[in-house]
Amino acid sequence: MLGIDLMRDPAIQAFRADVQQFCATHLPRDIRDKVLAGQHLVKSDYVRWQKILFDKGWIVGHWPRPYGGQDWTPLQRAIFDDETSKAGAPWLTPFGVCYAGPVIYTFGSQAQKDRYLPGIRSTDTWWCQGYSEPGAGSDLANIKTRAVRDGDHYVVNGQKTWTTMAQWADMMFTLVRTSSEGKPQNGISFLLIDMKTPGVTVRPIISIDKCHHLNEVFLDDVRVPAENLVGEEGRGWTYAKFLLNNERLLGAEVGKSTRLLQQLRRTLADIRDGGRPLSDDPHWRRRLGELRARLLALEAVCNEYLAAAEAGSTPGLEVSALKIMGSELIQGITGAMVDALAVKGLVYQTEGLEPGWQTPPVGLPGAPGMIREHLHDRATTIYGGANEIQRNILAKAVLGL
Amino acid sequence: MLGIDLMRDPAIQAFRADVQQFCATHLPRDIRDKVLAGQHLVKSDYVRWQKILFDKGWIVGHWPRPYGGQDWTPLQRAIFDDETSKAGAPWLTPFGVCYAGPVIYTFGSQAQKDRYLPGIRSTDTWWCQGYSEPGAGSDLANIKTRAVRDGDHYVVNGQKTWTTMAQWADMMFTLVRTSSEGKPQNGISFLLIDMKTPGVTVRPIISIDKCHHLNEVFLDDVRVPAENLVGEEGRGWTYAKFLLNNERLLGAEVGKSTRLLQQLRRTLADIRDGGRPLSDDPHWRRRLGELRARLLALEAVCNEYLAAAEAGSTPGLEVSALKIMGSELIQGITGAMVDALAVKGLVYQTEGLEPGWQTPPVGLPGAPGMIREHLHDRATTIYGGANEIQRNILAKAVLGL
Amino acid sequence: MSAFTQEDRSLLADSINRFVADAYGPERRAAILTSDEGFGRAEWATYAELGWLGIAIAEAHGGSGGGLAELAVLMRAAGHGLLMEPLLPTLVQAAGALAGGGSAAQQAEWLPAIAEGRAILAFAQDNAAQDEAPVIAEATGDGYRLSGRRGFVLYGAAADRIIVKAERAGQPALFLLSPTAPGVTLAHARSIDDRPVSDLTLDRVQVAEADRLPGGDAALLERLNQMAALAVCAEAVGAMQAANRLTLDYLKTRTQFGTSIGNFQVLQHRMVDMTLAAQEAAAITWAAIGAASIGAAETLVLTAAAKARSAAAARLIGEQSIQLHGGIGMTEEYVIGHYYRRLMLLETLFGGAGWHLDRLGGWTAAGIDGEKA
Amino acid sequence: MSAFTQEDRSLLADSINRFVADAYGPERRAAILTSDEGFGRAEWATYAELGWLGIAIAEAHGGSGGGLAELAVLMRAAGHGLLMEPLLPTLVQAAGALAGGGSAAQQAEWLPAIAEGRAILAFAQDNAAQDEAPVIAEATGDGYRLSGRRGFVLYGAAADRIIVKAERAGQPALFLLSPTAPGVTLAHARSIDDRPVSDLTLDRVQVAEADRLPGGDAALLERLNQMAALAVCAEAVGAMQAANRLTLDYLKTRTQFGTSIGNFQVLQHRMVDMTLAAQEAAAITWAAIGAASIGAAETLVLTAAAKARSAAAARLIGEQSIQLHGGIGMTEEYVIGHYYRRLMLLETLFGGAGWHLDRLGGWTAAGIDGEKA
Repeated sequence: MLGIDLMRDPAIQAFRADVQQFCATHLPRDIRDKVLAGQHLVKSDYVRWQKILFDKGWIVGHWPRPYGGQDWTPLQRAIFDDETSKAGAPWLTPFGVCYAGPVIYTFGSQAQKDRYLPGIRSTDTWWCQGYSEPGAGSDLANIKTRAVRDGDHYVVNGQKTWTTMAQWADMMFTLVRTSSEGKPQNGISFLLIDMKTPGVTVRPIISIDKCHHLNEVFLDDVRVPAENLVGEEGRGWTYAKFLLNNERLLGAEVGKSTRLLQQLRRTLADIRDGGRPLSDDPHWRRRLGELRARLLALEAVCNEYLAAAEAGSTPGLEVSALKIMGSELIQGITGAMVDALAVKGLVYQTEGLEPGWQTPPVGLPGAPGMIREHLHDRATTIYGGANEIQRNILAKAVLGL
Repeated sequence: MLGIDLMRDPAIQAFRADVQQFCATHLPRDIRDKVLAGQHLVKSDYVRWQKILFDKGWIVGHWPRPYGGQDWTPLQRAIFDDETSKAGAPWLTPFGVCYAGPVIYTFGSQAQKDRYLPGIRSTDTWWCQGYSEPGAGSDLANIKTRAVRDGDHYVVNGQKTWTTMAQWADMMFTLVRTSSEGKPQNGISFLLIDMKTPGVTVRPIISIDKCHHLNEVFLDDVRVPAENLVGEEGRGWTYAKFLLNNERLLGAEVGKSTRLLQQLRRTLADIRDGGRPLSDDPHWRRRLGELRARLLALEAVCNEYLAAAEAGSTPGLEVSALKIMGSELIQGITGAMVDALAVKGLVYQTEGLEPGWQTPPVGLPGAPGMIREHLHDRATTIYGGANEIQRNILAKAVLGL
Repeated sequence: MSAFTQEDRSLLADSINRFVADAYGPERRAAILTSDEGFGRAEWATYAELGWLGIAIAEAHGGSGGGLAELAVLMRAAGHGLLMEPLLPTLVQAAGALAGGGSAAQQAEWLPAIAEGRAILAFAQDNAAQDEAPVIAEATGDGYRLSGRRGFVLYGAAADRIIVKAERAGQPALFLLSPTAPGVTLAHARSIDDRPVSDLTLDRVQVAEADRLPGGDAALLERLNQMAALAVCAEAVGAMQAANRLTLDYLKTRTQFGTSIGNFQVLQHRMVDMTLAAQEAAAITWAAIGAASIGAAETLVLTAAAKARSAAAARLIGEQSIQLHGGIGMTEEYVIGHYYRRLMLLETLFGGAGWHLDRLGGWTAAGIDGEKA
Repeated sequence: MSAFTQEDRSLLADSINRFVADAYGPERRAAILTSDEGFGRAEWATYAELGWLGIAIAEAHGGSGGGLAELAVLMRAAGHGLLMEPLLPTLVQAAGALAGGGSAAQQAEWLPAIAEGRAILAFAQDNAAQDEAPVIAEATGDGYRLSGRRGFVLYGAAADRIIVKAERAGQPALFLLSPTAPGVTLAHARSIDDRPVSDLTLDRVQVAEADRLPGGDAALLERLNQMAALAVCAEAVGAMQAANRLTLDYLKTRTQFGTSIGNFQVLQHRMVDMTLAAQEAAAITWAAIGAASIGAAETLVLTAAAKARSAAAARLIGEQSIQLHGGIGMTEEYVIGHYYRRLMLLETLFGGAGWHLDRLGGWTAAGIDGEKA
């Protein structure tokens, strides 16, 4: 079935309408307003929304029923993701429900399932991801953080970096090196670390948008119970790749781009140059058309992949294609936003990112949120495997070069 | 001295004015009209113009005085090249006066100088360049054409390709392999071959513009007198690199781009869409501005290099930078031309390339010449070392990567 | 709705691809290019026999009752194989105009003739969507007198009839015109991709009322242009996929500097971008065709996006497939340059990227952006 | 003509670069960024001592008699070292306005004060070159009453005087305004590159005739904007060269997959393109400044080209220097993001690329394209 036909399936349309309706009635307005304005969200904002989804049974809709999920297909999951994004819901922080949870219920022990899955579902436990290291960014197989077995504990030493929201985290799942024999990938294990363990230090990294999303996590003689090893020693790389595949159809971020494009459209209508709104200018009009065309095309590509996935096909390489197209489109949209703002001068009043803030803004209303989004999104072509790496993967795996 | 100041030097301005004046009075109008219309030139067109320049003493102005030149500086030579191009003069076919001549007077024997230089100066001998081979395009060091010494002759076997204007040539200078020992570059020699020698076969290559510029040259047991070896055996690669350096400041083709941009400007004024000339359309206006800005910037870069050359500096790597910028600009301009024509439909009436042709055209007047130019100029980023190779060279030699 | 299933379309695609591989090779194609007519009469007869020419013609008129989706399968194969025959004007434009706006008599006369390969029809309107030099149809007692000029009439030289867009009482109208009628002058040439193309001049040409398409109004023309734009996108997708395939093969086999040039990372990434571009163009093209086939509201928006994105992809792939081939890509003997020229033409037909982006941008700015729900 | 030789300018450049290397390192700069004023008062005093602030002020007013070429040397160094001080509004715009259009009394009061570092001046006009929300200057008995709003007044918070562009009897005029005058409101924030910037509101502010710049007409404004655009180009050239240097060093030292990332061909070619872009921007900027310095006819055309090309280069280099650095490039602690934000701002000041290209394209279309001879 073609993607476009699949989208017309009545059951699919009904599901989409359900999600839209739920967002319209249950997404707290204060949270939505912050998201749409690009303002700072605090931990409790995320938790509040995720608990609302938990109550509805949707936060882990993509999990299997035995673990509390709804057995959503990739298509349902994509629709859920897109529609919540479009509605202005916060980012569904994936570290628990998308990463730690599936690894634990797929590869973990019964004790691990019993202990961790409830807190993941309810967002009572906040997770973060300890993968990257200063010397292992694109080259993740090169991780150096060592975990040495000492009785019924591992003693962990090393440093993780770019750890998103670690400042709020109760738990971190990590890739650690348990062996330096053989291929680098084979010495890596998957270990769960309680952030309150002595020896764990979190240091903030302020990014170029002046915000604190990222952290360094230092691990100095951290004693982790051996029972926190997930699956087998030396199989951590396999579990990490399983996750990657699991997430393969979400990288396009169609929902986010849709929301940002709406924001761009409003911005072009609001900003005047020479007395007329920018959206009347032929160059802006063409640029808006170009971005819209790219978004429609990206959506069409996603739909084809989703249709293939519904038909049971798992080529597994869409993740790279969608990551490239999706991230470059987001940068195209946020780049257009700041170009529009620039007509009046690029004022970056970071106080404007705080929701309580009341003073009339200097510069254009809404500018801080858009500038923050633009600066932050320079990272979309870097994180999760830089786009250069994604192109290497496609050249090798798809083109056979 | 800054390039822009140098250009204001009265002696330089006077020289430029001389060239312009000479073109205005001595460039035959029929030849100029063909060039400006992008029509086919025949051999006699080139010869006629080159003889006019010979009579003026300018065809080898850049040669040293002892060989009949005028000791032009690189700046004078660049001005001469630019202004003749702008005036609509034919391409100054470089194979004799720029390539064969300088190699012969620099590295050749007295007998070779006596024999070949007069015909080169007067264009009574037409030369072509036998460098590329089917397996040695970008990788020129890989040439396979073998010259085996046999008494007082070399016996040459192999195949040359992309040989421009070989169909008109009396002589070909070639790179041939005289040894397969050591580094591939060290086994290459520089040999002059009379095209009338038995065993030389020229086969036309029609290019995508439907024209015959290029040829394959087959060499089957061609017996070349040993006295036709220039310089030393095994030093051919050095001579070829000497030539490259010699030509290093002309690769930008500022004159040609200037002429093409004028043609684009006229075309945009002539073609109407929705009743108004394309040059009134904001998108076309911006695109024209963009091309003009690139041309002005390229000219400024050239002027800086020329000022450095006048001051005695020879960094030697400009050739790659100017080749990249110049070729990509030419493609930008000719691409805009066909996009303008496309508004009315891309009719490629190749009969319109023949100057005698009188029938009213199908499609837009002037279209065949512009389409031919566009198609032909797809090669500018390929020939003379593809732009990818030029970027490799710059990465290594300038950036130290 | 089409009488074809998705499986039928796959079978159709297979059969066309097989024909191209078996019977439309480089030698045959070269012979067709240098022939007087510039396309294959024998091939046209074969297409009729194989049922392709009636694929989107109603069963009542001797066709098999398909629609745009089936035409798109055919056009994609035409792009893949660089077919030279007049599929676009005859099957998409003329048959579309007759089916959508022709009288019963016109349909009965011409649709079976098209399906059976007995008639070739051309279509004459401005290339750009805005009609700045209209042909004027002046009413006479029993018909019309047509005067004016039309450029870029594809396959005008071979046409049994030319459907001409004209202005009648300030409104667009369509007329079936015999190219041999008094006052009709055709000047012939070739398009950049070697197709026969003509300038058409009408000097007080007498046309009967019976030769006007009664339903040939502005709405039909908009629909026809949309169909034709999507057919062209499908043809471009086929050409891009073929050009990418050739270029990838070349990267794997050509060696320089002692290695296959496909080992150079810069060329790898460029080939990746070409592949993604073709994939994107294909996806949005099929989405738009799917919407158009059921008359969905978002067809307009999707068509503009499809034409714009396939034009952008065509430019990238056309230019870079020559660049990656190097010198050999510049030769007329090798086929990649033919793909380049075909893609150049397809880019421009029925509105270039800019024209469609301007429309799409206008809709988006106005909030009419075909957003689902 | 400038009192400086090319050699003088080299010496000046050396001295500035030495200062930046010695005294404007990351720690000092971080302290300045978090200070209340957002720039270094101590540094400003040093610049005065070193003679930089008077570099383009006439000797009669305590300067050293240079011009745009010398300012450009200073601005390039400011870009290279990411200086935070108000060089652009005080030295280029305000001093330029006073020298070109001020009364003898205004010049005598303010030019020496600028040269000696005693006064900081800001300049308030629309950022975009078209003035859509003019400040209106209504004549009163002995002066004017100014009302209106101006956005994006760089260093408005620190200014001893703000030169305000206003409309007087339908013509542009310039006024020296005290920020403490009744009716003046300034709202402060930071620009994207951390500079202090203010919105200025004027509510029936009384200004004396003596505070109007008698020569502050449209021609002067055009010349000032041109000078300022070129000063900004020079600053961007410095920032681009520094960003390229940092990025190249990073490519050589960062290892991944067991090799220096500078060995990857894709990154090599991108670094080449960044280098060529900076080279092109520098060449056209110096050419335009050379032309402007002698008042040559082609200054207009060259300035538009310089601003457009340096904007294009700034975007490529800014974005790609973050991309090539990867994660570290996204951190506020590392300096490359500061170059990115500085370049973002410089791109937009005194007309973005589009605005200049539209002008240039218009001149080219009209045949007024500054073609020499």
